Amino acid sequence: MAMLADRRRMNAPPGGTSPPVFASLPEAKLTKPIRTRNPDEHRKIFLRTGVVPSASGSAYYEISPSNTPRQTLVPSSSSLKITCTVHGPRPLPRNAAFSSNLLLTTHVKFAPFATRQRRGYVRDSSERDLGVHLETALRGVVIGDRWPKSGCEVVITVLEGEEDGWWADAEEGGKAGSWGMMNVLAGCITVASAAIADAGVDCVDLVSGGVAALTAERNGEGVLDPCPSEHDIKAACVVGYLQSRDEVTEMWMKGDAGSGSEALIDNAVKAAVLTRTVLAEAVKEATEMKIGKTSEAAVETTNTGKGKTKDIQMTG
Amino acid sequence: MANDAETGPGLTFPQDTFAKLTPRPYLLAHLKHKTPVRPNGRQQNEFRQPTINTGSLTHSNGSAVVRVGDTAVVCGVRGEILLASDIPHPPSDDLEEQDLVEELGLVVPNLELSTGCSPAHIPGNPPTSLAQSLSYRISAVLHDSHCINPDDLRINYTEPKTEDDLPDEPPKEVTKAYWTLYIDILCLALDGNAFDAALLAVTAALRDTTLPKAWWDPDRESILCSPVVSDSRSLRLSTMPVASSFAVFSTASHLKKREEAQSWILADADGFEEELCDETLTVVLNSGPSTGSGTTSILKIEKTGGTYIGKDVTDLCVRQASKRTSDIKTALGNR
Amino acid sequence: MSGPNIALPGQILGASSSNELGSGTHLHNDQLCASISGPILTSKPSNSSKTSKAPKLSISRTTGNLLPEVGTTILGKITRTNPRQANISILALGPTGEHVCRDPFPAIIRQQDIRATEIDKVKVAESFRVGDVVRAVVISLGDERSYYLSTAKNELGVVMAVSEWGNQMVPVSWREFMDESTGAREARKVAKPV
Amino acid sequence: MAITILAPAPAEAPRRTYHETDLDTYGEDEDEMEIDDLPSGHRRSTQVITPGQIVTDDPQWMRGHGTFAASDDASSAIRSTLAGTLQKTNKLLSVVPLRARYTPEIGDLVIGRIVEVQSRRWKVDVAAPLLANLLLSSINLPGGALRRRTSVDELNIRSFFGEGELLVAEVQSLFQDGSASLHTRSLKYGKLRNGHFMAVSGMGGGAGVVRSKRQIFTLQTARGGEVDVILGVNGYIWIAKHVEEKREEVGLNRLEETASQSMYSSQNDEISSETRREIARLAGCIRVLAEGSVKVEEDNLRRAYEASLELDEIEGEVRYLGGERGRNIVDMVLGG
Amino acid sequence: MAPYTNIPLSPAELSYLHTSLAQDPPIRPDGRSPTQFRPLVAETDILPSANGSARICFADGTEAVVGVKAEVERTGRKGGLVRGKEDGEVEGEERGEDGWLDVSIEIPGTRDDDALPVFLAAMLTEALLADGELKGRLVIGRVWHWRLFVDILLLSQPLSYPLPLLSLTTHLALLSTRLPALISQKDEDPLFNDDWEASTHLFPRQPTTNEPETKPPITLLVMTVGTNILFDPSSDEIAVADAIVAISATEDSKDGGLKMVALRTVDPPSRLTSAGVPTQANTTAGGGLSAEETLKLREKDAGATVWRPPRGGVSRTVLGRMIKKVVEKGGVGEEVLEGLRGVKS
Repeated sequence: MAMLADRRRMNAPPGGTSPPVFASLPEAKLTKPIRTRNPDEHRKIFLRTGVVPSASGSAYYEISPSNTPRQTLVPSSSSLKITCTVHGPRPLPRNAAFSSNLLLTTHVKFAPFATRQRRGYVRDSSERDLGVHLETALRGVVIGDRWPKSGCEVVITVLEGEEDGWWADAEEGGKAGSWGMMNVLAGCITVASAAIADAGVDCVDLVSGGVAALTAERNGEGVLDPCPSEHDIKAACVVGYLQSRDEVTEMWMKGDAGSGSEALIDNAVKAAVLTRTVLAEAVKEATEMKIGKTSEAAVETTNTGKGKTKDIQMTG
Repeated sequence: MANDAETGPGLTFPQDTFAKLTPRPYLLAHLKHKTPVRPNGRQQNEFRQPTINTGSLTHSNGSAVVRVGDTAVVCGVRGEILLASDIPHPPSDDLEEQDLVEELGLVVPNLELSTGCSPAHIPGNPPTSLAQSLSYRISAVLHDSHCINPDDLRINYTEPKTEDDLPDEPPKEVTKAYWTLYIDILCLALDGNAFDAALLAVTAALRDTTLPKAWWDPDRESILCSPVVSDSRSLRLSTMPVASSFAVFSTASHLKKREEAQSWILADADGFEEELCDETLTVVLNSGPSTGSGTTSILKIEKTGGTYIGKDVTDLCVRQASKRTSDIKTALGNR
Repeated sequence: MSGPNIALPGQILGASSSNELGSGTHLHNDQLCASISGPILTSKPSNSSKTSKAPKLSISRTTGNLLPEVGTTILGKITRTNPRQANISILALGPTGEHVCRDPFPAIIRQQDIRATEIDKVKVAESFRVGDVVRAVVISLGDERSYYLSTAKNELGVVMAVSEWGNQMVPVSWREFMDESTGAREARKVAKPV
Repeated sequence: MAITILAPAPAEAPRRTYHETDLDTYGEDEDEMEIDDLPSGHRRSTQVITPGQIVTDDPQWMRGHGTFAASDDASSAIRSTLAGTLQKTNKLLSVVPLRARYTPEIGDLVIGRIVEVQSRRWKVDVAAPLLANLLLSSINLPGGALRRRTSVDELNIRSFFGEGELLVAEVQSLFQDGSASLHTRSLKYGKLRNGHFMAVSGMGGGAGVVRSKRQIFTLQTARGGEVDVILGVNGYIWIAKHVEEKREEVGLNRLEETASQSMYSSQNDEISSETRREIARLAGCIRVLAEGSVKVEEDNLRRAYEASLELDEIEGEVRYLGGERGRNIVDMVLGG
Repeated sequence: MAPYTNIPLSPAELSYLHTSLAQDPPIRPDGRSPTQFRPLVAETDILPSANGSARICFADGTEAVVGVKAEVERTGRKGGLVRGKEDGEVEGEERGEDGWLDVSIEIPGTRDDDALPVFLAAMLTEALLADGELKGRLVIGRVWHWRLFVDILLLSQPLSYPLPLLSLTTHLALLSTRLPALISQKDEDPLFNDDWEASTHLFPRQPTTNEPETKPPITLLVMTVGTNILFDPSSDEIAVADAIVAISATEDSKDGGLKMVALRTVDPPSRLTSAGVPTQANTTAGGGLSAEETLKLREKDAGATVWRPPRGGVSRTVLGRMIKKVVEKGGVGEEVLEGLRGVKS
């Protein structure tokens, strides 16, 4: 696809390029992946805070692909890799009006290599939409009135995004449903909550994301944390869930759930409860590390403080 | 002067506070110390040791994550297909084979800083001039080093014999398409010297790149690829460019005579040092792809600002860069 | 590390009736809850305060204070002066700048807030110069841009200054700094050493 | 039924308010303006003039607001710059726009909303083209008139009025550019609380609030006790529970103290459901008056309120005063 | 009307509104009942050059126009996998693609890429695509398909959250949309009958009654204050909402009732309002409390006497009740659809 020439970036060759089209070869043995986890089991999540030292808060979130051996160049099941940095609370820009609350803004961007279809550098509407969802999830959590006159930017880069379906199915019906976005949103909520906690911004609770789906293959029975390539999803729901208050700050549900919508919401909450344990663990660990560091640093300053003083005086 | 230590309560500030309030004197005090050591604990000519991880991105043909101190860079290489018939101005026949990659624009590197990697780079804005210049410099290094072999990027097709052909003429092979490599570099955390880290990530990702087997399907009139891993082949890098950057910290000011000014060369400056340095030097050395192979040549010397770096200093820097290059190659060779 | 008891945001710390609200906590449904992650600190009620008999629970902020508040002592650098006020960038919070700000907060010191006495005679130009490091206290959140600061106390004012010749100076009186290499004296609102 | 959907109807002819009926004879003849017959003063013709239209070429008239003289016309011709009605003041002809922003005049009682807090003054939205100013020195400070304005007040400026807060004030003076300077130095002015805000169009054209005998009055409602209504000349309206000032109980010195305690408070008093319902009813009455192109002023509002109660008795209680019920109320108000 | 529409309400107003709406039954500022919509004027088929169109306006002057245009497009293939002949290409029902529906929203005073229009467009799109029926109807053959452009224009400044208005207008416009009848064979270059009378409705109708057999979904905005659930909130009401949810529902072909096809929470603007200061902590009278004491006082007050922006989210029970109110038999959703049935062109 020919992109509009952007003089501030290196551009594709003028002829335009297209992603490779794969032939279905007998030796490739293309089989749709099958879910091996239990319906109420979440994929393993890796979450760590404090990965970007120059930011006020940061976190990294990863779900590795479930099946290991790879025979095809295109992965059958996708993985999720998200980094989040939080900048703030910091002074508002010069032209901003007075605000008695913390102004929280979110920004979600996929890396160009995050999905099977290469993405551009300018945010598209689905990325903006994700940003709005995330903002809704987070604004209810931070205690904004404790941070007058300040802003806080939550920046998310999706390094690897969940697929919307199995790639070999994709030619039929195109990318239907964009179910992968829902997993990405749940990841964004969790990773942002960790990064905000890392930045030390007051929150009423940790907020964790959870996804559940109704699939065609299991009649009526829902699955937690659906991996879109393994299912034929009929309806799905994401929640941003505050466990200690039993409240939902963000919910996004779509598809034909019929009468099962309530069960679907409950399942999404269950998934969020599972993610929360990982989230709480990561935040706690990071806090313990920080306490260790500050007490060490305190000892160090008292020792070296005088020495440094001399150094400075020598320059006079 | 000893009693001055007691004159101000301000003088018992924690180190971080000192660095923030009076950054220049703080750095100067460290460098003038009897045993000079930089605030980050490094020696003057000491580079940060990189850690390199390759192949972690599933949707890329090749990828690398490079961490140099608190600077972290991810690079993904993605191959897409450029049909020869789509090229508006086909290259002329007398084009040097090695210039083909540049002429057709088959390598498209872009570096993105607006990822929230530092408070100064908040997304939502067009690329800063720093990001633009880094993309351009990386592109220039890739083209000038001719590290990518154009043959690796060709998708050829042997045309079947037609009746018009002379019977003893060999089958005609034509290039139906080219692979175009999109090299997307994201800076995830920035603490100075983005260029060295970015170029390292690019070379590591290119070394990791495999392209699927591709052929021209005359029925569909399009290129098809094989999804089988064993059919794919790696990109062979003919050379390997490695960048080593230096910054100059100087006490020169308009209040002082030039002779009184003192200057220090700092290898691989971090974010704090970069803020205080106006003069920089980057040496890009080009050598054979593996450890100890081929001769090392100077591909580029880039210098900006200031007047301190002269012939001797350049010489010194090149020597340090040479040592750095072999270190990097060892680090890369291990994977 | 057998470290202290760490609370996470949202964690219930106890009934609000039996615990006093401290920093880093909030109330929800009559429960005192943590709002940041960090070690729980319990302080006994002080005898002087009649209102609170319950122990005060607070969460210690591992990141340090993040924003200047009214009453916070700050360290900053003068960026501009005019006859009415001095502009200053807040760079660190706390009397010795324990917490370094990632981004500078803009602030001003009005002419009448420089000294406590003889306010009418104070001149901004004889109190601050661009580049001076100043200790001051926040007296108002101010307008949409600047915090308002005051140096009208003995221990507040310029703590570090560079002379016209670019040399570090030392304070020699409550109103003067001296460049020791040239012997020149310059007027400042000097912070009294503590 | 949750939803009422109406078929589109052609725009209704503007309704004439009852005291204008005696003007019906003017402007019947579309082509000719009967300027001479138009009474002087605040009466207007009912005929609409459009921009560029020649109002008159009789040289006896002077050009007023909303008119201009085109260079290629005869020197005496006066053209309109607006869509509006003609108003004559002695020999001065001006065109009053059908719909316009409020133009402040000295002495107007207005309701404003704080847009911006500066170091010594506030910028206030009063529905005028430009923001009005309210100086720190133009407000009543707690502690009475004797209290000195210190620099401490400047630091605390936001605790008097913050962004978004509402106040009732008087236009004290006008600047060159037409923007207003306000003051609240009277006990009847100041911060607004205990009620509901709504905006209709103000002085300047169209239906809405007009200058009248009283802009502030108290209404005895059927079930909700006394309710204060403040009709800002700029079209901003405040309807609030009437709070009795406790004058008798405190001495002269204490009076200032109690006044100051609540003067800049944003804390509402206890307001019963009945009062809230009556406030909503009054708001509904004002809305139907405005939508029915009837002037919003004390008499009309009282009449509309009575009408709404009457209709409740006849047709059963309906809380939402829109659509059919609204038109009935307007008819009853106009019917006198 | 006000020139500065984005100034927040004062804490006293917010507090008054919130307590009024939290009463049982709620007292809405304009006297409506919790489920009552503002009356609106609606008509369809107003744009002769579009395949379908509608217009709705409120009494306060808010007005929306929707035009639906259909274009023929060649079905393309992007990347992915091609199945060889040996696999035996599946000759089955062609499924439509999400990308064939193009919803764009224009709101005065916002840019195309601002959050509001992007969010609204995404919400309307996903409701329309939820059951897959609409996009299935866009298939002409293996090679050709219809591409549907739904252009939604808000003609006035948004005085309140414009979602219900836009959704209802879109619903009417799609209901009135017709596609020309196909003359050519399935996979040939398409050729159409230019007789408008022969065209078919995008949402097929019963030949006898001319009643639509299926209908596009509607999206309703529902908000809560305390335990009360309010429909079609005005901007004043939204300003104090504890939670706002947009719920899309459509007729269930199975039992004739309604089913939910999409739900999204909307960030309530109340979270960005400024809190009031309790009289006790007001510093204007001199003296006053320290910053810490004021904070404590506000925290303890928790919005009881003065306004405080709501914290946290909404409970699952309340969410469940909101969904139920929309989709239940005889619920608000059915009433709205019933009301829209009467709209004439």
